[in-house]
Amino acid sequence: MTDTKRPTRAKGTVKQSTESAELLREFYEQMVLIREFELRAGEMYARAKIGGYCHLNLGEEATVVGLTAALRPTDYLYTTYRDHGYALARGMDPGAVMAELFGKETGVVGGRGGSMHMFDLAKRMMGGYGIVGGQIPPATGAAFAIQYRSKAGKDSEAVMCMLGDGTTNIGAFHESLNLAGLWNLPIVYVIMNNRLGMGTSVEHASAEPDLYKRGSAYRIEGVRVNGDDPIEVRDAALAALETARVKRRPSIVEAMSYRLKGHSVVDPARYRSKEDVELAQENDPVPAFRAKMLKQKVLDEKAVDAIHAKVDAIVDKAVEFADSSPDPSVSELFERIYATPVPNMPHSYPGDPVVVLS
Amino acid sequence: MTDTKRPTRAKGTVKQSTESAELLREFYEQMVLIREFELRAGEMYARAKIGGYCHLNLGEEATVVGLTAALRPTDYLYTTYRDHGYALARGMDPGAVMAELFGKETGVVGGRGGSMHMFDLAKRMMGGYGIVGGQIPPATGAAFAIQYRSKAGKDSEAVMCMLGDGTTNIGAFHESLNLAGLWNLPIVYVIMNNRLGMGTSVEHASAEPDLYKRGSAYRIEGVRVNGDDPIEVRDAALAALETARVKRRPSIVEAMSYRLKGHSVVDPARYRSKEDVELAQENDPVPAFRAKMLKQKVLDEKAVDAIHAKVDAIVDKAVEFADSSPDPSVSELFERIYATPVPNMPHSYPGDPVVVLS
Amino acid sequence: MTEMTYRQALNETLRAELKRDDNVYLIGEEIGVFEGSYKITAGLLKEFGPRRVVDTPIAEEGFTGVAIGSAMLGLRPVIEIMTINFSLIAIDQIVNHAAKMRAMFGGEVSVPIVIRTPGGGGQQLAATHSQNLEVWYAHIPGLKVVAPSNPADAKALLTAAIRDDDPVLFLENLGLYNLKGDVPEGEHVGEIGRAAVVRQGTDLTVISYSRGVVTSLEVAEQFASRGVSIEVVDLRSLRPLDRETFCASVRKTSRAVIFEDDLLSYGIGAEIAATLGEGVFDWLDAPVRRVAAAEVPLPYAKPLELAAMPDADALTKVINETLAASAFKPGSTGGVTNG
Amino acid sequence: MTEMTYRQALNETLRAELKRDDNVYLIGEEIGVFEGSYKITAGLLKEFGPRRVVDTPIAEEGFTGVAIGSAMLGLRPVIEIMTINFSLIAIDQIVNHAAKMRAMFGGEVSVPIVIRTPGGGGQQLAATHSQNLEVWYAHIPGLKVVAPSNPADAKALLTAAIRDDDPVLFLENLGLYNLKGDVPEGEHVGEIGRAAVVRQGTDLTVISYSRGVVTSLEVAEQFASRGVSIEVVDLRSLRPLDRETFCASVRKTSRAVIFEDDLLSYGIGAEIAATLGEGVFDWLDAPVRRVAAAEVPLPYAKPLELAAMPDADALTKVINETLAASAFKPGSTGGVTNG
Ligand SMILES: Cc1ncc(C[n+]2csc(CCOP(=O)(O)OP(=O)(O)O)c2C)c(N)n1
Ligand SMILES: Cc1ncc(C[n+]2csc(CCOP(=O)(O)OP(=O)(O)O)c2C)c(N)n1
Ligand SMILES: [Mg+2]
Ligand SMILES: [Mg+2]
Repeated sequence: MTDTKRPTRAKGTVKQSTESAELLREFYEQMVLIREFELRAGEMYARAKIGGYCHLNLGEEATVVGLTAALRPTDYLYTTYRDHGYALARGMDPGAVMAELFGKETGVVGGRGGSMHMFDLAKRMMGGYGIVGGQIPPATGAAFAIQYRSKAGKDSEAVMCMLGDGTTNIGAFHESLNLAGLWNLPIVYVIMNNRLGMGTSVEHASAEPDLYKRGSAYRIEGVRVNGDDPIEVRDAALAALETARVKRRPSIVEAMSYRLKGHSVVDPARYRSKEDVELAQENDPVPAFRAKMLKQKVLDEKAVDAIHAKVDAIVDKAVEFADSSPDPSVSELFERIYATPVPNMPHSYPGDPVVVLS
Repeated sequence: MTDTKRPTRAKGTVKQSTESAELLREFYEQMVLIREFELRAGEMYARAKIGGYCHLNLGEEATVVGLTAALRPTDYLYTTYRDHGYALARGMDPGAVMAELFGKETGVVGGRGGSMHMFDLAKRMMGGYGIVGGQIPPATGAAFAIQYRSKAGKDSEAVMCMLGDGTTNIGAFHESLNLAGLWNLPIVYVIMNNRLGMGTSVEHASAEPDLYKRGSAYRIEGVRVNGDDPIEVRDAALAALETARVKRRPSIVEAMSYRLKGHSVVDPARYRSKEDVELAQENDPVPAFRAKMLKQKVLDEKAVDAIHAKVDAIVDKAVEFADSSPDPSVSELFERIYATPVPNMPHSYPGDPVVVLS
Repeated sequence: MTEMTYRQALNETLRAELKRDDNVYLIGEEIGVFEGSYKITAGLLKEFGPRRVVDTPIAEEGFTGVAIGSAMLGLRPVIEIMTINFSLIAIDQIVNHAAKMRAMFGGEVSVPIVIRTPGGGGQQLAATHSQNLEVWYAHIPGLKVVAPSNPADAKALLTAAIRDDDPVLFLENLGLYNLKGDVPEGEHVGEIGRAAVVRQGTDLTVISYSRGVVTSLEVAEQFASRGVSIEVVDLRSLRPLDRETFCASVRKTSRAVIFEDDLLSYGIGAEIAATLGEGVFDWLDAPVRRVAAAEVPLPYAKPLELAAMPDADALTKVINETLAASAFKPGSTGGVTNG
Repeated sequence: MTEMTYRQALNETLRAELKRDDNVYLIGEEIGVFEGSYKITAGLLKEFGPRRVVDTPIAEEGFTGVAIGSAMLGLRPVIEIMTINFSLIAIDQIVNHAAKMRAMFGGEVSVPIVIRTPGGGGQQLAATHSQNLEVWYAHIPGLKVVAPSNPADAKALLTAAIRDDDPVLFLENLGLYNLKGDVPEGEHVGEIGRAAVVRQGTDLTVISYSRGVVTSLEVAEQFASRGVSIEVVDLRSLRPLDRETFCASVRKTSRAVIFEDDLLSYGIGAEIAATLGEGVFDWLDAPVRRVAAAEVPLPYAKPLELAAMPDADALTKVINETLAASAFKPGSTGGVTNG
């Protein structure tokens, strides 16, 4: 059975800062938005409005919100197939995100990508990627482009690249970190350690299970943070981004979290122990953060209700928008594939003749 | 210009042992054999007796001899395209090795592989491999097979996997080391650090240029040894193999050496500084070992001459054998490809009809 | 005979081979604790333990190479690559190593591995998770590539693949796992390298493999009710390719349509059509047509995905066009008209 | 016009494009200090410095992916993969990423990269270093694949590739680098996606690409002296494939032979032959034959290597057989005889 009892953080890596009530409320609202959006996505999947694979950020909301709060609009974010939360937190329209899940023309990428491939160039959300580790070299390349074009400094752009715990074992991770270390690239590799890659625990996948240490073979520093605390996550990300901007050095942030549900919506996760599931639930960051805010009087019950009502309305609207949006047109099957048209590009539907006699 | 001035070893990793004169003479003879064989191979290439790529072990003789001395006949050796020396030191017939270079039927693999692909199952010389890093996963798999079949202990088989300094940057290295660390496999990864991958220095290729530390991301220990000293190399290899056999733990041995000539026989290596070339020559392990042996009176001039004469005769005979051996028969083009024959295997030469009407 | 699904046939074959030979072991991502992404290996970890059913980290290149190395020492790994899309990460080990070792080492070693992997689109998994790249592997000497279309062949060919001393790519398809069929009990070893005529007919030959055979048989059935007799050839083995069998069929019917799941240009069907153009030139009454996927990275949205994938309608249309091109009338039989 | 080698044409084109656009940079193993394994990039590090000419560690997947990511931000990397054999390590980045990003991200981003890589056997480099795997890439929507056969086209198509906003695989060949030819001076931008009739003829069409075109032209010349008029089509672009041009040629000559460096089954020629079988069915006087490599991992020994590779003799033989199959007599012209 999966062992998930390791401590959530290395001692004394990041210290807590004091935040404005407004920001804390904002964080809570974003966390709730992701939570409710994901729950609704799960429902919509069950109702066959959504197809394919559908991986949710349930349990990871605090990390998502903390990380994106540390990013500037000029920074670039690369992420995995588990990307809805990042799209929302990066400011993409919930309706367009839901419409993408529904495969509609109004989706963020016109229904071409679906759940795994949220993308928005203007928001510098550089995509969700479905091949494990596939995003790491291109993210490193974005940092290369920043380096190529601009000088280091407080105002520099930087890149954040998400990856899962299981992803640290693939070759692309190694090659990319070596290049980033060698070339001093402005990038932060964030390992979202939700303790599981599908059904495989970190201890069964990584010969070095303290994943923030996996940069050691490249002289890349790492920190481990409590992924259930958005402030701690944000602060670690800010520091790492600062290093990227000013020192042009890559670094690793490992955020400890729990995957609340199965790997994707269709996975009942029977391989998880009862204990493990309970542990995940106990650490659920959304109620925990709410409780903390109530205790600190940043929020009262009324404010909480208001936030939930607001979020519910947003999600309702998103579903409505998605549902009433048109399908992409089959006549556009061959569009949006190439940027530079050239002669003889394929345009045959199945069963068309290969050559039309002229 | 290439920087090669880093210290050759981490302090106090391996201590020197006292050896019998017989063994030392044996080492010297093997080093000379490799040296002379490689020089002759270079000549034969210039005379177009050998084709394709031809990578020599010149400058690496001490490491080759030290490593193979540590191996038992029951151990498995995987190496790179720079493999002639390993084939010889592993006890393969010099004539058959030279015949392989000549592409003859009497070559170790019937002229099918050439310089990069020496192989002998009986001698457990598991091949030279031409794709950088390509040998590392299969070598790790050989260790997996040992683990699968047998218990740890002093008598256990083990695997030695050679790789170059430049090869530590490829994904296959990472994936393999992680698996070996995770599964406790009996394997020694030997990094032959000759300071260069083609024209690229270690400092320009590896974010962690102390290559023996590159196992740190997998909790794999490493040592660095002076690759110009066959005894030091052998002792480190013995220790690492012992760990593999008894503890079933992988480890890294980094042997510091110099590539005396170009990357392959056709490379004039104009990119190397005069200083660097001098340094390599100063550290040439063959004369250095000879001088040491003369000083220690293990050898006298007469014994040295005798060894050289013996080796010359061996190499002459190898060339003669290779030269007078028959070419492989074109009628056997489709042989030795599949182990289990099945219907409809291809057997068409270029220009043959695809289907013969029956 | 027992009726079972393609999935069950695979599962039982793996179980039988694990029992038969201790050198056989399974290796791949999520095949043990998770019981397989598509549950092909369900129950096997429990039955055989972690020595024989090896869960791996996400490291396709690494674990495929490990399996290859272990096979050089005589083990017989059955590798699961979760889908063919992820085989790209392992392809250097498969094509530059497993496929070439025996030849480049002069026949001194063999690499008895099986790579089980499903391909195919149609599950709305979008561009990177919906590919049919079997043609890449079919192109490579040193490999064998089989693609069974039904549970009985799945058993027969998987058994043969595991007992074969060469690297075999065993192509599955997400759309076939729930397909039911009769499967012979006990020993049932197929022959790699042979196609099968899975339906006899006289007027036109449809040539297909893997999932495409299912659709081809359905369409053939529909044509039968209209008095058109369609023969269906199931390639089963993509390397070696059994040219004799499908050429013989087309010499009889004089008309051929290829139905394939993969992309049109440079796909499996290209080789079939090229072979027919050379081997059956004088027998053909109409051009050999291919029904294949539209050449696009497969989109997620269902209507686009459907439009891009070959289906029964497209096959029906092309069969009709081919019959029309040779002025076919139901009841007449094909024959030599050219050359 | 200036006479220069294929290598010089590439070198000068890279220099010109580096000068023209600061977003263009070169990246790959040994392209700087070492001046390129095959010296294509000689002098460029000196001239443009390490920002524009980037030497990489041995990490094909990593640096190809880095180039892809940089292209998403508007840079225009020209990647050198030392030989096509090593592209297998990078293929996930090329095929699952570069080729698919634009489509799967709904057209929101483009990936303007060029991958220069030589393929081909004949240098006794043995099985893992002698492959022609261009057909794999030609199969993939989202990529463009060009394969120039002469110095002028090398310049024209490399310029076009660098200025194209899509990922382009630019296939070179070790056997072409020293080939000389006239190259237009100044701006000379080719069009990706167009084949060329490089020699006019009336009796038979030879279709080829890359190095194969050189041999095809030589053989055509020899046939001319025997009164046989051979047309040679240089595909130049493998994706998109210019079917019109070679179909038009064969409609004129009624006979076709394909000459290709790669392996026969599922090779480039299969698609050409399949297309002809469908598109030119009624015009063909004889079966379309392919002259391709023997399906073996290429052996090191020279006699075996020679036996496995297609050459002028094999092409000559097959042309003769094709002429004989259609009862050709020198002086007669091809025409419609079938259908
Ligand atoms: C190369 C590759 N191999 C396998 C898969 C199948 N797969 C998808 S997600 C996943 C687990 C990833 O785990 P982790 O990195 O921890 O991320 P998480 O899902 O927990 O967010 C696997 C094995 C894939 N998409 N790509
Ligand atoms: C995957 C791959 N990329 C590139 C090459 C070309 N290549 C052959 S040897 C070599 C340098 C290897 O350097 P190193 O690992 O230090 O070994 P050395 O040659 O010094 O023994 C390169 C780049 C290759 N064979 N395979
Ligand atoms: Mg995880
Ligand atoms: Mg080296």
